[in-house]
Order: sequence, then structure tokens, then C-alpha cells
Amino acid sequence: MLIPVLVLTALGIVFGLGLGWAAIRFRVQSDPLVDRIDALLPQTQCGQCNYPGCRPYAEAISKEEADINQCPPGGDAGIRALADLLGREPKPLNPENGEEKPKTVVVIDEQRCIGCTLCIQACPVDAIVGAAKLMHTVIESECTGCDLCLPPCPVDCIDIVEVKTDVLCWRSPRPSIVQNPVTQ
Amino acid sequence: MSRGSHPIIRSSLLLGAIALMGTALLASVNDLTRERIIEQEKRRVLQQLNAVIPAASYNNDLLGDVIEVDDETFFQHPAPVTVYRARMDGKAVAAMMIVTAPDGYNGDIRLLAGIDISGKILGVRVVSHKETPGLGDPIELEKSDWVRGFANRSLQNPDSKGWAVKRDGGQFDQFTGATISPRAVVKAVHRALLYFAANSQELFDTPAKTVNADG
Amino acid sequence: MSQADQVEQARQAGRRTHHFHGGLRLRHNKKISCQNPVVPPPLPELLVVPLLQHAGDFAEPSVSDGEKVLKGQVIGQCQPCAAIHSPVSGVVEAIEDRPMSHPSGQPGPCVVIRPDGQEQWVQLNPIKDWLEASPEILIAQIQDCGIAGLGGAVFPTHAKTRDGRERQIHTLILNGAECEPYISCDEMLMREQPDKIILGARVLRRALGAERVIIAIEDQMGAVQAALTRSAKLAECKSISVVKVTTIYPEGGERQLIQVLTGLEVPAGGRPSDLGMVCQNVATAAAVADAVVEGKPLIERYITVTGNGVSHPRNFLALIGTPVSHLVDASGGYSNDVARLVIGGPMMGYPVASDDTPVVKASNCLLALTQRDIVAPQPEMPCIRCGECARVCPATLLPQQLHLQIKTGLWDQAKEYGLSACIECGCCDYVCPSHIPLVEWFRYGKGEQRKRVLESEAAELARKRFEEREARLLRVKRERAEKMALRKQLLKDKAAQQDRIRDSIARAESRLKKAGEQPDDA
Amino acid sequence: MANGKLKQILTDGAWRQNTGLVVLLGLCPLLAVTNTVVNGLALGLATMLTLMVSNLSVSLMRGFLRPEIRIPAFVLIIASVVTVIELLMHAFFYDLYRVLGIFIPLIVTNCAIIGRAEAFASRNKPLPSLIDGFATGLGFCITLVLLGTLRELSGRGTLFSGAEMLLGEWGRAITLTMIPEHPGFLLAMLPPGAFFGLALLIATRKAWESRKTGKQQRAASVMVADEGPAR
Amino acid sequence: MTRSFDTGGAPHLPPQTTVAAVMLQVLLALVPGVLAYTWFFGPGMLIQIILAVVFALLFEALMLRWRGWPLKPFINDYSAVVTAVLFALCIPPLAPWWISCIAMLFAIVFAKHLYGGLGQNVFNPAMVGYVVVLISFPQVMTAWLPPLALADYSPGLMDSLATIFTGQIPVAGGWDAATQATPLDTLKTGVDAGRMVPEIRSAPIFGDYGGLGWEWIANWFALGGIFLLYKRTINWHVPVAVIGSVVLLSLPFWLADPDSNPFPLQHIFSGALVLAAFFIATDPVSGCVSNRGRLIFGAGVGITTLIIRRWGGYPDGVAFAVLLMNMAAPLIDRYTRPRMYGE
Amino acid sequence: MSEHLLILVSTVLANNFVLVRFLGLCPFMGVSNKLEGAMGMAVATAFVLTLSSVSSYLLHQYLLTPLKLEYLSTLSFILVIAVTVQLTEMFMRKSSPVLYRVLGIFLPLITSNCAVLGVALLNVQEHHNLLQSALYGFGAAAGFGIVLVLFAAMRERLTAADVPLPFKGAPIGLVTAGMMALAFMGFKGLANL
Ligand SMILES: Cc1cc2nc3c(=O)[nH]c(=O)nc-3n(C[C@H](O)[C@H](O)[C@H](O)COP(=O)(O)O)c2cc1C
Ligand SMILES: Cc1cc2nc3c(=O)[nH]c(=O)nc-3n(C[C@H](O)[C@H](O)[C@H](O)COP(=O)(O)O)c2cc1C
Ligand SMILES: Cc1cc2nc3c(=O)[nH]c(=O)nc-3n(C[C@H](O)[C@H](O)[C@H](O)COP(=O)(O)O)c2cc1C
Ligand SMILES: Cc1cc2nc3c(=O)[nH]c(=O)nc-3n(C[C@H](O)[C@H](O)[C@H](O)CO)c2cc1C
Ligand code: SF4
Ligand code: SF4
Ligand code: SF4
Ligand code: SF4
Ligand code: FES
Repeated sequence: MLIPVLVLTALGIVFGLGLGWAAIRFRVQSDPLVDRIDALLPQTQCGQCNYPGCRPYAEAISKEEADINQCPPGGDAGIRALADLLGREPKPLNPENGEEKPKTVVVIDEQRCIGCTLCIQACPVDAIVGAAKLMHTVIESECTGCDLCLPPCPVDCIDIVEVKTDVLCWRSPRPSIVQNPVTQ
Repeated sequence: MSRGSHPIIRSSLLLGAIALMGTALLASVNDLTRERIIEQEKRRVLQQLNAVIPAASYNNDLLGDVIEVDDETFFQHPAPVTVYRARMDGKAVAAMMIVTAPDGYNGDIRLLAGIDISGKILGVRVVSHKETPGLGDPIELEKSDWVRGFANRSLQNPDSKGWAVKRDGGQFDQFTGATISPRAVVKAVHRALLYFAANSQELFDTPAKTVNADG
Repeated sequence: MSQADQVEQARQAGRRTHHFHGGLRLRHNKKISCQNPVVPPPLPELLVVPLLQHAGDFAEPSVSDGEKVLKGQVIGQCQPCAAIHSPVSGVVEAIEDRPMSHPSGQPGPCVVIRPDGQEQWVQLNPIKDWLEASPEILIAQIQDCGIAGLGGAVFPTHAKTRDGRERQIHTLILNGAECEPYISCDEMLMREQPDKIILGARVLRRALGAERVIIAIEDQMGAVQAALTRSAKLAECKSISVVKVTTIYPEGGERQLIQVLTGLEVPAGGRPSDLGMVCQNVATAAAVADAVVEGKPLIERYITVTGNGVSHPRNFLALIGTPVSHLVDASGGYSNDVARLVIGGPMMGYPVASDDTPVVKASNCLLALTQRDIVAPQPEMPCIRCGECARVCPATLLPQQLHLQIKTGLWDQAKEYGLSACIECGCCDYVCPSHIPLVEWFRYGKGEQRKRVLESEAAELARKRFEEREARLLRVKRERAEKMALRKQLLKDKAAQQDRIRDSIARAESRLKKAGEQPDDA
Repeated sequence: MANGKLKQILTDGAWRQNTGLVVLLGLCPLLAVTNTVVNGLALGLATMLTLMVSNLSVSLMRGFLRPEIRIPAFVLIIASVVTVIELLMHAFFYDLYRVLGIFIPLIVTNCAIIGRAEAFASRNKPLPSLIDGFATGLGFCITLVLLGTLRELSGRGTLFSGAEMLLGEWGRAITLTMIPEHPGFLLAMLPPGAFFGLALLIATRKAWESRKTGKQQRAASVMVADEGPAR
Repeated sequence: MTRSFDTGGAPHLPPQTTVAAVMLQVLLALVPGVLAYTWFFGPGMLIQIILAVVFALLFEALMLRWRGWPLKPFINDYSAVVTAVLFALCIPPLAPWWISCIAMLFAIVFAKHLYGGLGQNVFNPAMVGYVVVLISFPQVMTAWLPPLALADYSPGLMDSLATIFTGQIPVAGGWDAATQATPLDTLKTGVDAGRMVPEIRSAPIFGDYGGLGWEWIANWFALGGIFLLYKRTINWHVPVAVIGSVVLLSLPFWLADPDSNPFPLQHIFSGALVLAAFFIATDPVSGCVSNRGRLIFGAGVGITTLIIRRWGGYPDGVAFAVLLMNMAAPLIDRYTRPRMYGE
Repeated sequence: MSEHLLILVSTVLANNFVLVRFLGLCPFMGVSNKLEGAMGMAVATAFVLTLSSVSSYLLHQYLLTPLKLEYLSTLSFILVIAVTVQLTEMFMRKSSPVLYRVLGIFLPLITSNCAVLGVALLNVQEHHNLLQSALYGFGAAAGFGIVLVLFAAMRERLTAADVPLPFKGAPIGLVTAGMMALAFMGFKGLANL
């Protein structure tokens, strides 16, 4: 009776010491998972996921605090990419967070703008330039279309426009279903 | 105590404590069950043996009265043959031989053959085999009664020509689609009989030797 | 093979022909459109000249509504790419969105011109002494005349030439292989205007600084070789050779042609100039000759109107901007059972929904097909991995795998499997027993890949700016906090000082009091 | 404890987060011992017992355990419990012990057990933990029995064969021959049959669940199908 | 005049071939072998083919219905028929009717439609069906009658029908009397029992190279295979690799010890090796896509077959070898992408 | 020699740990969605399994048996395994950060892989000696790794397949595993060389 107790207790203590030492000696540093999740998010920084930007959302996902279906700009493709990365089943976008929309940008109606700078403060990517009391402009190539600048504008001078699609940025469509009797 | 090592020591002590409790529990349960476990192990072997030889027909400690014989050329297999000897009041009654048939379809077939002192078979059981399920496995008692057909046979019944499957001109049935497995069993039992006939004296006279009871 | 060996082998181009992987032997179907000499069709009532005809951006219109234009006058400017010229003299009726012969079928800005029938040319500036002129001048002339590759890709010729010059090419290949069934415009051109092609070849050779010129033609092109050789001899040009290559689709693709001529492969992601070669279409060469020697801009081209869907298939020398319906009328109209109208050949061409699209620089063929030619659309079945597609793929890709990867969105794998190396020749599509529209998938996949690159660039930019902003806000906040703390500290200090003052005052007072009391007590 | 929460724990463990069918843990015993109902049931009960005891003890100790030794401590606790069960089975259910063999000690590595200890017991009070252990064990047990039924029935046409190992001699009586003259479908008893059987169970469960939550699921399926062939 | 035209995709040429045509070609190529088979083993085989085809189409239709797919294009693609015929060629001609039923259930439902149907299965459906019944019903699956030339009993059409549907064989002594071990089985058990190959081979059931009759059947299958090669329905890589690897691997064994190892030709002309080399291992769906991959795949099939024949528990390992290589095919594909143009 | 070969053939093919003996199924199903991951898992498992097989053998042979504490084998083996895994992790992190980045995430999963404890227990059951234990552990891991990698490659192909909805994901994975087991039935009898 005594021997087994002694033996295993000794084992336990030794292992405990070892593991405790290991845990302190090799604490896990920054989580590369967050980077990889963040890389899959569209970086619109719109906050529709209920986090203040894409990176915080990525952190929340990696801690399993947020589900993977909360980013409307990323849409189904984004969710699938996340599901793939995390080895989960894809699921439809959570409608509470919004819905997937075509990409837009905003323009400021320069006639009506009073130069209040409120939109500049709201823009998460510094895509609006202008100084106080002077007319503001959106740098189209940097606008992510997050629409965060709309609510603060006191004179509603910011309009959403769809990103121009002309022949130049035309892409071949996904081969259609119609030809395929299999699916009719 | 430095700031870093304090929790380490604490957690290792805690782990030790858990180990201590666990082991204490285990040790006591082990104490409680040890006897019964040994008992059970014995009972299983006995059960197997008793399927061949009725418990009433002997009164020695069957499991303690064991020898192993090695005759690779005769048995055509390197594995030693274990022989349990049944005695009634010290008088030899029967021998249970665990022999191996080397020529099964998928390798060895281990058999228990009980032979009484007159050379008559008390019974045969397959201990382990790898024959194709559904084809060669009717040699098991669970699958068919075929193996009961050995009871009461002896070297004279049938004669040595008859100790073969029917397809080879003998007296034992083969199975539909499978001749190899029954052939192997018949041959092995026959060999056991021959060996017993030739060596029965020594078989009973050799002093016992403890072997692993595990079949 | 070492670099030097490769260059050496490339210099041997045309000595003997080699093979490329895969390819198809297709029914030729060219004879029907080669019976008659090439003529210009009657002048159409309206010409519609799209402002997007080259690889690159839209041209800026340089004329306005109602303006009168002369034949050959620049009507669209596009800096890095080539200019667009008026094909006739007449009046600009409108500048508006019209169908413009684009695979998308989408309309785009076009200059609509009503010809006045005068055929009045703008002042032309030929380079008469082109043999003396510097290559830069030649290249500039090519650019001013709006020459672009007429072999299909309409890549601006001046850019290609300049690049070739810079990269020290030794061989100019003139591509007369015209491998697609039905199309015969290059063949007719080589038959009828061999001198012009040879002239163009000499100009281009000079502009490029190439040592020699190989004109590659199909071995089924009857008299063409003799005609070209004779013209070359007349021009006393020894550096031009005419090579026949086996007729097997798509030996006209520049990479395949180079493989046939040299046995070498253009490196993946590279260009022919990596092997010291440049490939131009024969019609491009003819256009260059016109441009340099006569000063004429590119306003017309040979086009084949053919197929069972038209009554009299033939070739035309059509003005850019001529509506294709006009060409069909000129070749006797449609047959009754016409079903599909294709711009380009049967393998690589794209169908158009209506015939009011114009001829553009890229249009080499108008193919009118009947129901019989195309058979009812076949049901698409799942891929059975039979490998036919891989067997015929001239780029030695695995189309079935690419198809699957695109379908499932495995973009990284698709890239690894060489999606971008697909030349969209359609061989795989043609042989697929499951009738999978493979090329459509590959075009979609390429577009999607392009989009993904753009998106990830945009996302990267947004991420960077977001992070910068966060950092800035943080810094501002910290600075503000520090300032606050400082101020607080100051306030506190002040308060403490005041406390101390108050204390000492109180102490003083109490002392005073005491002192005051003492005298009282005393 | 509120009734609702209790119910929640029970349904979660036994059905919604069923270890074998949903979380896909503890697959080895699930596939290895389910050639008959009785084997499955026996191992299921043993696992259930282990889960309950380990959950309870972990919950009781949850205050003391530092993160770095949490897992080793759980493992120790579980291993002790399992060994006790093994010893008891060796002594009192000898035939079962032989049939289940190495899969009794392997209960230790059934990830579901550590999983529950980590995810539930180390964060909850003893009673809910005990119930959670019971529910999870029950879910596992149900799966084992279902798969056992499927395989035994299709493989030999019987049910509860070998019940005497669990219940003693009178158990022989409850062995049911459901399909007399069953020719024996060996595949069901062999490894491939185990995999196929579990696949069918999970697919059936999925189909059932998706019928229940029809609309939401259909949306998901549209999304998934979009990935599939052009259609 | 504006007209509107249809805008189907390129290429704008009539399609060259269809899936159904490919499958029909395979079926056509099987005809000589099937006829030879009937010649040597009686009409049972034809009945088995019909049975298997009926069950295969039945399950195919059921699955298509369940999945909401149109029946017509998929029933008409004949792929299920190919599966069924290839399966039927592997089983004893007098096997009971339900063998086909169970095998086709596993082949068509499990191995094919659960994976998404035509073209998407990872495993060869016919071989899955065969292996399932082989391991489940070994007794039935090893009940081969000897070729007609050796048989005391040669069943006619009606007898075969009766046997297949009742399971009773009209022979005194029942199945035991009528059936006989196949050449490969005889060889295997003989070698295991320590007998010499030449001695074993002197049994009447052996022919010049393989089994009596079997070798001729194999020849006719090879003829069909060559037709497929000529038609470019299959590539040479797989058949050459299968047969080549068997020869190369068995030759040294035979040279070293001709008494306990059969001559390479013996290996090739017994069992299902030729059939497999031309018709089964060449299944495009479950095989490899690149030529290099096909060579590896074929060699794998050959080598694994030999290993199983020589050391394993089954007299012929072709079916298992094909399934094992099916397993490896996706991995092989990953590592045998051909060099692309300019790379 | 041939006896050792036999152990390898048996553990890798005829009695493959995953497909025939049903050990290590959770990581088999769980870490097989991506080929790279599967390869990492295979390598990491091979290492740990061999190591822990040997160390648990030593523990059993030189500590438990002499003290007649065989009933503690499960308990002590699992401890040994946990520590082996931890030490491997530490060692790898220290000596090869690159390797650690690739394999690190799989290491903790190995502790709860039945195959590891299974090998330790089977070593005892089958009375292996030191070399045999090592081979047995390595063979088991090789068998596990091979089928895992093959399985992962197949599952990657399956992502493109049009699997009926209820069978998407785990069920078709299990069907595939069943098919693999079916194919491995062909190796039956191979271990009786
Ligand atoms: C896969 C397979 C497994 C077999 N397994 C066995 C077996 O386990 N036992 C046996 O006696 N015969 C087995 N056989 C059958 C033998 O190979 C041989 O055909 C038979 O024993 C000859 O018997 P017969 O002469 O009665 O036909 C098996 C055959 C095959 C194809
Ligand atoms: C400097 C230079 C740059 C080129 N860049 C491109 C390019 O970006 N994209 C392109 O499609 N072709 C480019 N080309 C032209 C190709 O080499 C090739 O001639 C052209 O794509 C037409 O080939 P194709 O009709 O066979 O597709 C370039 C050529 C030169 C000389
Ligand atoms: C599949 C394919 C087929 C082609 N066939 C021809 C052809 O028959 N004739 C031709 O001039 N260019 C053909 N091209 C275009 C050539 O690759 C190349 O772009 C052209 O010869 C370059 O000349 P250009 O810049 O003068 O157009 C083909 C391209 C591809 C991808
Ligand atoms: C050359 C060739 C060989 C084939 N071999 C098989 C085969 O061995 N087994 C089978 O089930 N189907 C075979 N098929 C048919 C078809 O590919 C098969 O049913 C698919 O696996 C079903 O998706 C073959 C088809 C062709 C063209
Ligand atoms: S919802 Fe907006 S902020 Fe959130 S992750 Fe998506 S794009 Fe970024
Ligand atoms: S400009 Fe407005 S919409 Fe665009 S990124 Fe900034 S805040 Fe978002
Ligand atoms: S030709 Fe069609 S069916 Fe054949 S492999 Fe290629 S894509 Fe698949
Ligand atoms: S279209 Fe692309 S993939 Fe198809 S054959 Fe041509 S180059 Fe190859
Ligand atoms: S139960 Fe065996 S690995 Fe999880």
C-alpha cells in the first residue's frame, strides 16, 4: 500500500514541477491565428460585426468569443474562408449584422459641405481630406465604403455611390446554370 | 521563495496530492479485487477445460498439473504443446493438449484436445484461429457443431485412413467451399492422438511445471 | 539548357519545325471564303467607331458632336496606347454608348460618323525615307497611326516594338499561320498584298533592330509561300524567310508558334522577347507598311465573312466602324437557318446577340453559323476525369483540375496549377465529352483572380491606414492624457502649495493666537 | 437549479452536442466495441460512470487548479477512476472485461471526458457538473447502443446477444432473434461496417435536424450548394 | 435589320463526343471477353450481367430521384452499366441473385452517389461492390464451377437461371461436388502447403500459362483493351504499368525459386489481372489525372496485387489493389502535376 | 529480422491501427481536412508515439513490474505520455522553432490520441521487449500517418464533390474511412508471413 502511494505521488510531484516550469518558461506569445484571421477579413472597418474594426473582430474570433458569420462585407465567401481556416462548417451570414451589398464608396457633395470635420473623425481609414471650415473630399481609392461617415454629417451631404463598373473592369461571369439541364 | 517558483511548487504539490489520492483509492480497490481477479482468471481456463472434461471425473488441481512438450518435427509447429493432466486420486484420467495446426487457410489454428487415458477423445475445441469468417470459421463451436464430431473418436475409430476430410477420402465432413480449415483441424487432432498413444506414460510422469495459465 | 544554348537555339529558328504538346486537327473550312478577290463593301450609311479598341484604357474623344471630320483624322487619343482615326470623311453624329464588339456584349462610348462620300483624306505624313529614319521615328509613326496587333490581342504595336528594341531581339516572327478554321483574311492578304507585307516586315525589322524575319504560314496555304518569297526577292531582302508549319490548331498562338519554330518554350510568365523574338501578325506588318511608307493610319482591315449562315462567304477590306450587318448584306445576306453570329473564329471567337456591332481593329472574322453547325446545346455532365482535355492542352495544363479548383474556389491551387498560363484556345473545351464550358470557367477564374489581387491590395491599404490611424489616435490620446496628468500634477502642486501656505498661515495664526493669549495670560 | 437549465444540460449533452454524432469525439470505442448492443451498452455505462465521477471531482477541485496543471490533474483523476472501473469489471464482469479488452483503459483518452472536465466541470458547481456528466455519458451511451443495434441487427439478425455477460445467466433469455435464418452479413461486423454505420447515423441525424430547422438550414444549404457544381 | 442570335459559349463547333459514347465504347470493348467467358463457363455470366445492370440502374434511378436530379441524362450515360458489367465479370457465374443486389447497393449508392455521383467518386464502384460481397459472403463468392471442358456438370440457360434464383444446384452432392477451387486458389493453397509450383500446375485446371480457359478469356479482354487504346479511350500508361510491374516484380522471384513462385505469365493470365489492367485500373474517375500519376497508379496496382497474391490472405488481390490505389490517387495527383508550358 | 518486419507489416498494413484496430480515430477524423495539417500530425505522432512507447515500456519493465504495481499501468502510462508530449514540445520549441511552428499545434492533441495509450497497453499485453516496443510504436504511428495523409488528400478532393447534403462533412468522411478499411481488408493474412 505504501509503495504505490509513494511512487505515484513522487511521479506526480516531479511531473507537476516539470510542467509548471515549462508553463512559465515557455509562455505562448502573440497568437499568429489572429493575423491569419485578420488577413481574411475585408478590412472595410465598418464595425457591422459589432467590433470596432476588423482586427478586433479577428481577435474575438480567435478567442471564440465571436462567431464567424458576422461580417457582411466579407459575405459568404469570407465566411467560407474563415470556416476553412478554422476547420468549422460554414454557415449563413447572421442577418443581425447586416447583409452583403455590392461595393460602394461615398462622395461628398462639395456644394453642401460646411467643413465641420465630423466625417473626418468618423472615417476609420483616413480617406477624407479637408481642413476645418473648408470643403472636404473623399479619396475614392482609399474609401472602403464603410458608411461610418454618414451619420455624423450634420447636413447630409455625403452620398453613397456604387463603384463604377464599365467594360474595362468587366470580368467573365461564372458559367451559368442555364445551360445545365442537370440542375433545372 | 522567489516569485517565479512559488506557484510551481504549489501546483506540483497539488498534482502530487491528487496522485496520492488517486493511488490510495486504486491501491485499496486493487486490494479488494485482487483475489477475485485471480480467481476469475483461473475459472476461465478451467471453464474451457471443463467443456471437454467433466469436473466430476478428476479431483486434482488441473491448472497446477501442467507440462509443456516440445516436438517440432512431430507437431510440425515450433510452439510448445501445453498438456494439462487430469487425475482422479492420483491416477491418470485424461490429458488436455493444446496443439497448433500450422496449415489453416490463414495461419495457425490452436486447438484444445482432451484425450482420456484409453486414447479416446473426450472433446475438441478451437482456442483461436484466423480462418475466413463465413468460410472457415464453422470450426468454432459457436458457429457450428462440427467440432463435436470428434468426441469418442480414437485412433481405431476411424482407422488412420479415415482420419481425413471426406474430400480426401476420410470420414470427416468438410464445409461448403472450405476444405482447408477442417483438414487442418482433423490432421492436428490426429497428430495429438498419435502423440498421446506413443508417449502417454511420460506425459503423466513428468513432474508438473507452472506455466502461464493464459490460453 | 544554358541561357547561351537557348539563345543559340532560338537563332536557329525555322531551320526545322518542331512540335508542341496537344493541339487539334480541325476541319479547315477556309476554302469557302477564298473563292473571290477581296473587295471593299459599299460605303455604309453610318459608321460606329468604338473608343475602346486596344488593350488598355478608353480613348478620349478629340472631336465633338456635329463636327466635320476627314478620313484619317484622329478622333480618339489615348496616350500610352494607340490613337483612333476616322475611317471616312463625314460628320460626327453623336458620341454615345453603343454596342462595341466586346466579349462582354456591353455597350461603350463610340463615335458615330455619317460619311459624306467625299473620301477626303486628312494631310498624311509618310516617312518616305524610312530606310534612313531612326527607329524612334518609325515607332512614333506607328503609334500616331494607331497600329495595334491585328492577330487578336490588339496590343499596341509601338509598345511591343519599343520593348523589343530595348530587349535586343534578333528575330521577328510574322505570324501568318491563321490556325482557326473558317478564317482566311490573313491568307487572302498574303495572297493579294505580299509586297506590302514584305515592306512592313522590313520596316518592323528596322524599327526593332532584328537580324531577320521569319514569316510562318500554314502548310495548306497553297500559293502563299511562292508569292511571299517572290516579293522578298523583289525587295532584295535576304533576311526574310518563309517557313511552312504543320496545320494543327493552335499553332498560330505565339507561344506555340515559337515552340514549333525553335523547339523552345517561352518561359512561364515571360514574353517571347525573353528568347530574343517578337511575334507580329502579318496584317499588322501590312498596316505598318501603310503607316510608315504612305502615312495612312489604321482605318480598315481584312475581315472574313463566312459560315453556312451567309449566302456568299468572302473576305472584305472593311472600314473600322462598319456594322457587321452591312457586311452580311454585302455578302448576300443570311441564309434562312442562321442561328449564331460569332466575332472571330469558331474556337476563340465570342458570340454576339445582335448584328449591329461594328468592325473593330480586332475583328478578323465574322462567322455566321446555322443550327446544323453547332448542334443543339449539349447537356453539361460532371467531369469524368477522362483526361482528354489535358491531352490536347497546348499549354500542358490539367484543365480538369483547374476547372475543379475554380469551381470550389481553391485559388491558390489554381494559381499553382497554372491558370494564368492558359491561352484560352478552347481545345480542352472542344474535346470534353462532358461538354463542360471549360474556357468560360477559365476566363471567369482569371477575372476572379485579378479581382482577388485588387481586393487584397485594397484591403492591405485599408488595413495599413486603419492601423496608422489607430496608432495616431492612441498617440494623441496618450499625449492628451500626459498633458492632462501634467496639468493635474501642476494643479495638485498648486493645491499642495496652497495647503502648505494655508498651513503655515494657520500655524502662524495659532502662534499669533498663542502669542496673543500669552500676553493675556501673562 | 432552475428546471430549464437542467433540461438544457440534459438535451445538450444527450442530443445537441452528442459526443459521438456531433462533436465526433470518442470515436474509437464507438466504432470498436459496437458489434453488438450489449458490448456497446457496457462500455457506454462504464464511460458514463467515469464521466460522472470525473466531472464531480473536477468540479469539486475547480478552485485549486492552476491552468498549467489543469490538464494533467484531469488526466490523473480520470485515469484513477477508469482504473477502478477496470479493476471492478475484471473482478465482477469478467467476460465483458475480456470482450472490451483494451477499450476499458482507453476510456482515459476519450477526448469527450477531458473535454467535459475542461469545458463544463471546471467552471460549474458540483451538481450541474454531475448532471452534465450523466447527460454526456447518456448521449454517448445512446450512440453506442444505436450503432450496436444497427450493426448487430444487420450483421446477424439478433439483438442483445451476449446479454449474459452483463446481466448474468438469466440475460441469455433476453437475446432476441429478430430475423431468423439471417444469413449473416459480415460486413456489418467488420471495420468497414462500423464506419458505414456511424456515417448513416450521423447523416440521419443531420437530415432530421435540418428538417426540424427547415428554413435556416435551407439557407445554409443554398450557400453550400453554391460551392458545388454550377447549378 | 436587327436580329438576335443565340450566344452559346465557345467553341462554336459541334461537340466531338459524349460521356455516353465513351462508356459505350468501353462496353463494346468488353464484348469479346464476355463472349469468351460464356464459351468457357456457360450462360450464367450473361444472366449475372443482366441482373447487375438491372440493379445498378434501379439504384441509380432511386438515387437520382432522391437527389432531385434529372433521370434521363444520367441513366443514359451508361456509366452505371459499365460498373455493373465489370462487377458481374468478377463474380462466380452461378452466384445467387441477391449478390448483385447487395453489391450494386454498395457500388451505386455508397461508392458513387454518396460522393456526388458520376465522375466524383473516389473509389471504383465496381470494385467496392465486389469487395463488399467478397468479404461478406466468402462462401458464395468462392463457389466457382470449373470451366466447361473439365466439368462433369455444365449448366444450360435454364439450369443457371434456376440455380441463381433458388440457390440450389441440381447436382448430386450439391455445391461441394460441383465447385472447385480456382487456379489461383489452388496455386496459393498448394504453395502454402509446401508443394512445388510445377507439381501444382500439372492439375488439369491449369492451361498453358494461366488457368484453363481463363487465359483465353484474358486474351480476349486484352483484345478489347487494345481496341480502347486504339480509340484513345484509355491511355497506355495504366495497362503497361500494371502488367509491366507484375512481370518485373515476379520475374526475380521466379528466377530465384521457380518451384515456389509462378512464372510471370502465369500471374498475368490468371485471375482478373488483364481485365483490371485494361478496364478497371483505367477507370478515369477513380484514377490519376497525369501520365506520370497513371504510371505510378498502375505500378501500384500491379505490385499490390502481387503482394496480396504472394503473402496475403486472398488468392487474387486485384480488387483490393485497385481500391488501395484509389485511396492513394488524390495524393499521387498532388505530387505529379505535369510540367506546364514554359515552366 | 523477419519477426521485426512482421511487426511493422502488421501494424502498418494488416492490423492498421486506425482502420482495423480502431485506435486514434479522433485525430484521424479531426486533422484530415488539409493535407499540410495531416502531414504535420503524422510526423508529430510518429515521433511522440515511438518515444512514449519506449518510455512506457521502460517504466513498466523496471518500475511497475518489479514493484508488482501492474494495476497502475494505465495511470502511469498516461502520465508518461503527457510528459513526453510536453517535453517534445519544449524541446522542439527550443531546438527548432521552424518545426515547432509547423507541428506545435498538433502536439497537445496527441495526448488524447487513443493510439498512444493503446500502444503502451498493447506492448504490455503482447509481452514486447524494448526493440519490439519501439518498432511497434513506430509501426503504429507509420500506419496512422500513412492513412491520415491519404485520407486528407482524399478529403481535399471531396471538398469539390457534390455530396448529398446530409452526408457532407463528417458522414462522407466516415464513408471514405469505411472504404479505406474495406481496401485494407485486402492485407488480411499478410502478417502470417
Ligand atoms: C478469400 C478466400 C478465403 C478463404 N478462406 C478459407 C478458409 O478460411 N478456410 C478454408 O477452408 N477455405 C477457405 N477458402 C477456400 C479455399 O481457398 C479453397 O477454395 C477451398 O478450401 C477448397 O475447398 P473445396 O475443395 O471444398 O472447394 C477461401 C477462399 C478464398 C477465396
Ligand atoms: C513591352 C510589352 C509588354 C507587354 N505586356 C503585355 C501585357 O501586359 N499583357 C498582354 O496580354 N500582353 C502583353 N504584351 C504582348 C504579348 O507579348 C503578346 O504579344 C500579346 O499578349 C498578344 O499575344 P496573344 O494574341 O498570343 O495573346 C506585351 C508585349 C510587350 C512588347
Ligand atoms: C490560341 C491562339 C491562336 C492564335 N492564332 C493566331 C493566328 O492564327 N494568327 C495570328 O496572327 N495570331 C494568332 N494568335 C495571336 C498570337 O498569339 C499573337 O498574339 C499574334 O500573332 C501577335 O501578333 P499581333 O500583335 O500583330 O497581333 C493566336 C493566339 C492564340 C492564343
Ligand atoms: C475506361 C473506363 C474504365 C472504367 N472502369 C470502371 C470500373 O472499373 N469500375 C466502375 O465502376 N466504372 C468504371 N467505368 C465507368 C465510370 O467511369 C464509373 O462508373 C464512374 O466511376 C462512376 O462515377 C469506367 C469507364 C471508363 C471510360
Ligand atoms: S464587419 Fe466591417 S469591421 Fe467587421 S470585420 Fe467585416 S469589414 Fe471589418
Ligand atoms: S469616406 Fe466614409 S465610407 Fe469611405 S471609408 Fe471613410 S468613413 Fe468609410
Ligand atoms: S475532357 Fe472534360 S470530362 Fe474529360 S477530364 Fe477534361 S474536363 Fe473532365
Ligand atoms: S483553353 Fe487553356 S486549358 Fe484549355 S486547352 Fe487551351 S490552354 Fe489548355
Ligand atoms: S477516442 Fe480514440 S482518439 Fe479519440
